[in-house]
Amino acid sequence: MRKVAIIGAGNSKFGNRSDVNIMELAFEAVKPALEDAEATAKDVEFMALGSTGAGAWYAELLPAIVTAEHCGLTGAGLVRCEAACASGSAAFFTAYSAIATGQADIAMALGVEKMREIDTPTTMEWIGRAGSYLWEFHNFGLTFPAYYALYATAHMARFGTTEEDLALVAVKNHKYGSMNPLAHLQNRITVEDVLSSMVIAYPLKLFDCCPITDGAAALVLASEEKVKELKVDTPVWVAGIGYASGTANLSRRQHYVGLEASVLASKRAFKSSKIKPDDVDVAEVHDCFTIAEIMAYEDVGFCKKGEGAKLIREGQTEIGGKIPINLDGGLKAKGHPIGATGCSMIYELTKQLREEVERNRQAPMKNYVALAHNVGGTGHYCYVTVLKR
Amino acid sequence: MRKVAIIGAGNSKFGNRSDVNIMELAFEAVKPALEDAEATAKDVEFMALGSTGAGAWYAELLPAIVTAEHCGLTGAGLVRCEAACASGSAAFFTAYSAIATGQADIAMALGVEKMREIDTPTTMEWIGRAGSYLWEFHNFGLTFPAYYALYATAHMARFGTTEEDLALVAVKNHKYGSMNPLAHLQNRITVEDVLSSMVIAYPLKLFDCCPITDGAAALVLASEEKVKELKVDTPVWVAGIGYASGTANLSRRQHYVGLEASVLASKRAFKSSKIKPDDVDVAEVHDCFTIAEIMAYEDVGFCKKGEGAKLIREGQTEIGGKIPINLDGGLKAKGHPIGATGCSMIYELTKQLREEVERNRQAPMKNYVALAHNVGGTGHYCYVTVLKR
Amino acid sequence: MTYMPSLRSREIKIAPQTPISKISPFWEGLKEGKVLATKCRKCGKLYFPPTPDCPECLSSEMEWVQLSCEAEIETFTHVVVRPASFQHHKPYTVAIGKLKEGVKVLAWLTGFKLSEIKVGMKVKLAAKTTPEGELTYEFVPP
Amino acid sequence: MTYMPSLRSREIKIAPQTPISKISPFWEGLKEGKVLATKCRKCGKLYFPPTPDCPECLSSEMEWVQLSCEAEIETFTHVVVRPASFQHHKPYTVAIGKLKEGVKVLAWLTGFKLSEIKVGMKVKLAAKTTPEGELTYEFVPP
Ligand SMILES: [Zn+2]
Ligand SMILES: [Zn+2]
Repeated sequence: MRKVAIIGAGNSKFGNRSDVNIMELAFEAVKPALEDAEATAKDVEFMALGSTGAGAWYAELLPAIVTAEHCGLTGAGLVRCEAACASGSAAFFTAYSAIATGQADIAMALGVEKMREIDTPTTMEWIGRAGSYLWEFHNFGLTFPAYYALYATAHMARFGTTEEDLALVAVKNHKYGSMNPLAHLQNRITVEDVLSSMVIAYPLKLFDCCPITDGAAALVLASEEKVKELKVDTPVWVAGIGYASGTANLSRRQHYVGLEASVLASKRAFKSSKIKPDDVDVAEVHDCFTIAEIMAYEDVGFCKKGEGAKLIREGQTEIGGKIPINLDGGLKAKGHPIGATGCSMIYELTKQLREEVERNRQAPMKNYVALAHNVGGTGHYCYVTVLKR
Repeated sequence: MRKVAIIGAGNSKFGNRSDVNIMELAFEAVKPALEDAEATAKDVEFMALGSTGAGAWYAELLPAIVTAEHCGLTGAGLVRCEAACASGSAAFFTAYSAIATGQADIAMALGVEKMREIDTPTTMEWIGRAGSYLWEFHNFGLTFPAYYALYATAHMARFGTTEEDLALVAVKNHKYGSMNPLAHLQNRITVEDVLSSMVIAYPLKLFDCCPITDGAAALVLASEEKVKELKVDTPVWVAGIGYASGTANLSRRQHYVGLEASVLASKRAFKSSKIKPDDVDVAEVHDCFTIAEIMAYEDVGFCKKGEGAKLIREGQTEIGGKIPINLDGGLKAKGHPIGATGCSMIYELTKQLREEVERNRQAPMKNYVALAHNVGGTGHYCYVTVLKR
Repeated sequence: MTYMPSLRSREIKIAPQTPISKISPFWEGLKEGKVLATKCRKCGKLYFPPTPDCPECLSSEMEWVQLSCEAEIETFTHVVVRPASFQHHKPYTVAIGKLKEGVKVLAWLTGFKLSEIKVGMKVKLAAKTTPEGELTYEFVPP
Repeated sequence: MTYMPSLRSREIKIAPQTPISKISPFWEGLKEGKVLATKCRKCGKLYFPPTPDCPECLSSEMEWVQLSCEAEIETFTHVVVRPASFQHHKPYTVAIGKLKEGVKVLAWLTGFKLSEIKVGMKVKLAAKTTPEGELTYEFVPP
């Protein structure tokens, strides 16, 4: 297996992007990623695209094809990867593998999603179907916040996690979002704002939920030989990738206080990268809802099961704490364009490892190790990617 | 890069499968594939699924997740791969890569599609959108037969290929389909049947078109170490995979007498496998429409550009000819469950290489080399997989 | 927000017909007021949702068994913001309950005020036919 | 065929609004009877369909240019079996024509009997407003 590095990264402005179609939005990530890599579109031999809304949230049915045409990538091997909200990480894994096997020297992972071309109830309908349509949506109308709310209720009952604890996650992520010019939500909020926001699915309220966001992110990957040949200054190496899955039906899960797929994928990522949770300088974890971030702390191994709330209460996941998390604002404030999120997490970590982010949200680097934890669905998929400069 | 072999293969009955849902259909391929490999579901560390109809042609939005739960694969890393009609080959490539890089020892590629849970005009609508929705469907209502019909018209005008030549492809593929108990269409037909069938999109008629089919196919892949450890009798090795893409808009193509993506993907596959077209004992080529098979002969390199019609006229692509092609009936008669096709092609070639198919449709083996050519959309994607026993 | 020009795509309506041949006894059971699960004849494992194929041992020799309906709530939520096809419903409560046979069921929970619902609470699982004639099942007070 | 029991899924209607801000001059042009393409100011390449970003050199400095409308048919088909949203149309002919500027256009071809249409034939590209008020373009006799 060959070593693989990220040599270029680009990220569009996240938000309500009704000014651009899916191809134009992708271009806003692809162009800066190629420029960052000092490569051209023609250098890309393989491109894996993460997107889930094709044909439904936006009209184009073959997003890999139309974005490739728009960005000059036609000719390259193409595939669209779907792992629900972890599609971007799955695309990254696929592009990574194409290089690691020696089949390509330069590849791209592109995540792109348009979520605001249809109305919100229809979006809720689509996302609610992501699990077991037949047994958990058809008769019961579960929504995405509701699936996570089931976890929140159980976590609160078992460990005494409170609605205030959940709110603290939103407050932290909005704080960092306000420092990130790419973020969808850039307003700072208080615990009171969260607690007084409308209930979406008890116990989760509006400000416990990520917004509905359009966005794109792209990464250019290269083999070690290519990194040397191109004399890349600051390659960011892929140290290891872990993956796992959980049952479609939540009723088939063992418990509701954590995601088994996260635990398993994290273990595999740490094993393959020979890195421990303590070595990580900065992490992105999947905070589609506030409870998701608390569970991620525990499932990835930044604390013991049940101690996630303590971590956020003590400020250990802010800059200066034990492990700074979601310094780009996270899904909660940066936004969560489903298929783009995995690539955007890795974009952020690449910039963090290169110490190129806005100064007030730059994590201090000791080992130059970063971790991205990306969940698809409600623990249906999980991909964990470990990077090292 | 580690060597990878196919150690198990399964294929459901193809046809109108209104007796099973997507999970149950997948099970009909997964179970025999695992049994063939003498492996259990728990041995599978990674599974890539090819399917394109999720949420649209069938209600389940996360087919990788629901089929994994149904087949006992939960826990494995999962991803759904979309490359339109080449999704199965893209899934195969992804599962292959997971092993080649050393990240998994046993992986599965599963292709599954339900296409008959919605009405035919809606299916035509969905598939017609696979290209450039904005510029070629929205105002102009192109259908999938129509896209290929544009190629047929140009090929006929340029090379004198006739409607009778196209019909010969259908006649051949129905002949072999009639010998394949898994095939959707098992009736033999004549040139006259084809010519007198109703026009779908001039010059293509009903019998020039593949049927709308439900089906699933699964392959178990393993590393060389694992093949030895399991003492697999007849491993079928992956000799090389080539991939390429074409423009979304047909109006951006150079010509309409062949698919550039097929040419490029084939070249890459031959290069990486160090095999020449002449070495191939048996092939599966993408015959969604009769013209597609003729162009494939030329684009893959079994004959020169413009000589495809000659090849079928002379019977060179039947058993006993230069290069027997689509001995399972092809997409035309076996059927074309979009996301399953790539895996089903490789299923057939695995059985051919192991000399396990029905005697009257077994290709004679000289070099024990086989090739699968799988196009996505109208030359939007192409994957070419070379296998060697 | 400024007006952004856009092109409305051609509308598609989708409503796939999911085959239920292999699990039709489940719906027959609901009609008779029973909630059924499947049990693998080979390895003995009990499944809800019912499945015709055993994920554990890949056998397709299953038998249908009626569930006891005595359940304990493991978790719940109250869905206020609803998807498009549930817009006509009032907000609803969804719970996951563990039956004494060991399997879990996800369904609506009715007959309680939200403030009364607690994790660990005993409830009853009941088959139901909706006013619109649809077959379903729900948790209700014991 | 025997009857197979099935469950009809909840219907979803989809019709995304595709933003066209960056290519709105194209539709403005159609209104004025012009078919416009974009040309890259940096590398000079001409694009149809028009695009705000150059796939060749990745520049977004594009200018709008009017096409001559003189075209030669490269290929064509006649669509008899139509998709759901075109059911109300009669069968239609689609052609790809190459304009003298070198770009190609895919559009409906009207004003000919099917038997009259030949590859290599000269046609005219024309902007059009449909009876329903939709902006489009088509190939017509020269
Ligand atoms: Zn069993
Ligand atoms: Zn240019």
